[in-house]
Amino acid sequence: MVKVLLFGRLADLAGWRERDFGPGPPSLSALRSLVAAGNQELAGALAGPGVQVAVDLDLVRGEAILGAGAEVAFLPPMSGG
Amino acid sequence: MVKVLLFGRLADLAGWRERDFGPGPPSLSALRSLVAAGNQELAGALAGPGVQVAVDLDLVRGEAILGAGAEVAFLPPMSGG
Amino acid sequence: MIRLTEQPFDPGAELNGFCRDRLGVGAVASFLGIARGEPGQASALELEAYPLFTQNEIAKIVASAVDRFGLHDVAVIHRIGAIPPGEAIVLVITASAHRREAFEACDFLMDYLKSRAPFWKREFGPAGPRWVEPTAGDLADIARWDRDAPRGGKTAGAAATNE
Amino acid sequence: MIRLTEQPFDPGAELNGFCRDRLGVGAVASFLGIARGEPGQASALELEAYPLFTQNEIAKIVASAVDRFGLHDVAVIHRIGAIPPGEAIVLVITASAHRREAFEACDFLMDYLKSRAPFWKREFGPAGPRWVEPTAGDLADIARWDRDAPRGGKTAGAAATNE
Repeated sequence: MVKVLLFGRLADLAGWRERDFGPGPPSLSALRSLVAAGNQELAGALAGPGVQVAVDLDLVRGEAILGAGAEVAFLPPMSGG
Repeated sequence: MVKVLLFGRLADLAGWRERDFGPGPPSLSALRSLVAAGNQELAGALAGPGVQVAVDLDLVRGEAILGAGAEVAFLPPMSGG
Repeated sequence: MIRLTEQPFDPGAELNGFCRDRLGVGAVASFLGIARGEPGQASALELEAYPLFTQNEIAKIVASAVDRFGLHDVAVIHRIGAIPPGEAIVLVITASAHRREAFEACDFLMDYLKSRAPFWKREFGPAGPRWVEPTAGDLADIARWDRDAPRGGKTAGAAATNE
Repeated sequence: MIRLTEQPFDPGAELNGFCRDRLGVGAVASFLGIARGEPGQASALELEAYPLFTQNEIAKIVASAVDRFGLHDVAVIHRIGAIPPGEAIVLVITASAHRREAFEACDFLMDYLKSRAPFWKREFGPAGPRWVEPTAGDLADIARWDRDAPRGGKTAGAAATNE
């Protein structure tokens, strides 16, 4: 089981902010396909520039192998302050 | 009568901060000599770099003719904040 | 100190609390961001965070600022959730011995928060809600610091007993 | 608002008062200078002003900063007289639509106060009292602004509803 979190406009496009995927997608790319399944707009946004991914609170670049119980967050371009 | 104000280390060197000079020195250079009379150290300091003069709350450069009742302030290098 | 809060905070009280008993600190710079908007508007903007991650990432940048600018201390207070017009969004306070470092660190931290800190901001303007992304100006602002060599401690000394 | 005061002032209360009801202002920068010194020391420094002249001269510079940086408002509160360690000496607050202008104006005003505003400052250090004059660093700091072209309004725009 992997917990997925979406933020900002990604959550708007998906219609959810947090969802569990199981029994356990082995890789980030596989997970990304599952998250965007049937939602072309979300698929495009997830692959878009400036979207970062954090696995268990650490930013990762490129591919990653996901452990059981991993928390994966998709982070669109950030702006605070 | 002209009112003279000294600030910072100029007041320390003179031993006073405010004094009236009369009946009325006509020019700034004449007044400067009166102010420093008998005090070499003060004379040097008044002529030193960075000492500015305000007449009636306006900075003046070089010579100035003083009206009756003028307020003349000698201002050593400034530092606030 | 780094704090994310869904409740309004009191900038003046935070500033005073930060400054209490700082006999060795001469210089305190601060920046306060306020939600702009129309009177009567329920909320000017809404800020989302990924709380633990956001806190961690800000902590890393604060640590780098302390090191780079030789700071005595830093406070970052950032509001999340819906923010009505006129209320404080963010307060950054930096303390150092001399003013140049306090100013630069505060400026740097705000540039970071604007374009690289994990927040997602939705504004409620006349044209409806929109997600805000860093502007070209924001990106240029933060890029200044990537380019520059560290500056902390490099400026000429100020007077001994106060900043 | 420009105020010279022989009494201690409350920086947090000043900041909050300054920010009240500013729906159009997104950015508030501030600088607070605190008297450094040893605990128990009666006074860290003593500041003398030529009150009316000092007030006038600061007002001129504040007006030029408002113009140059496009500020909404400015507050300068400057303590005079004897100042114990840990108490506030100076507070400068600048308000503008965007952060860059608020920061730069605050920085500029502090550089001015340090080296060109009509104050005379005596420090009470371990070696006895001494009159402080602007340091080489202070003079270099203020010279930056003589060199630079006006910058107000020249930076890239920030988001619409907050700074």
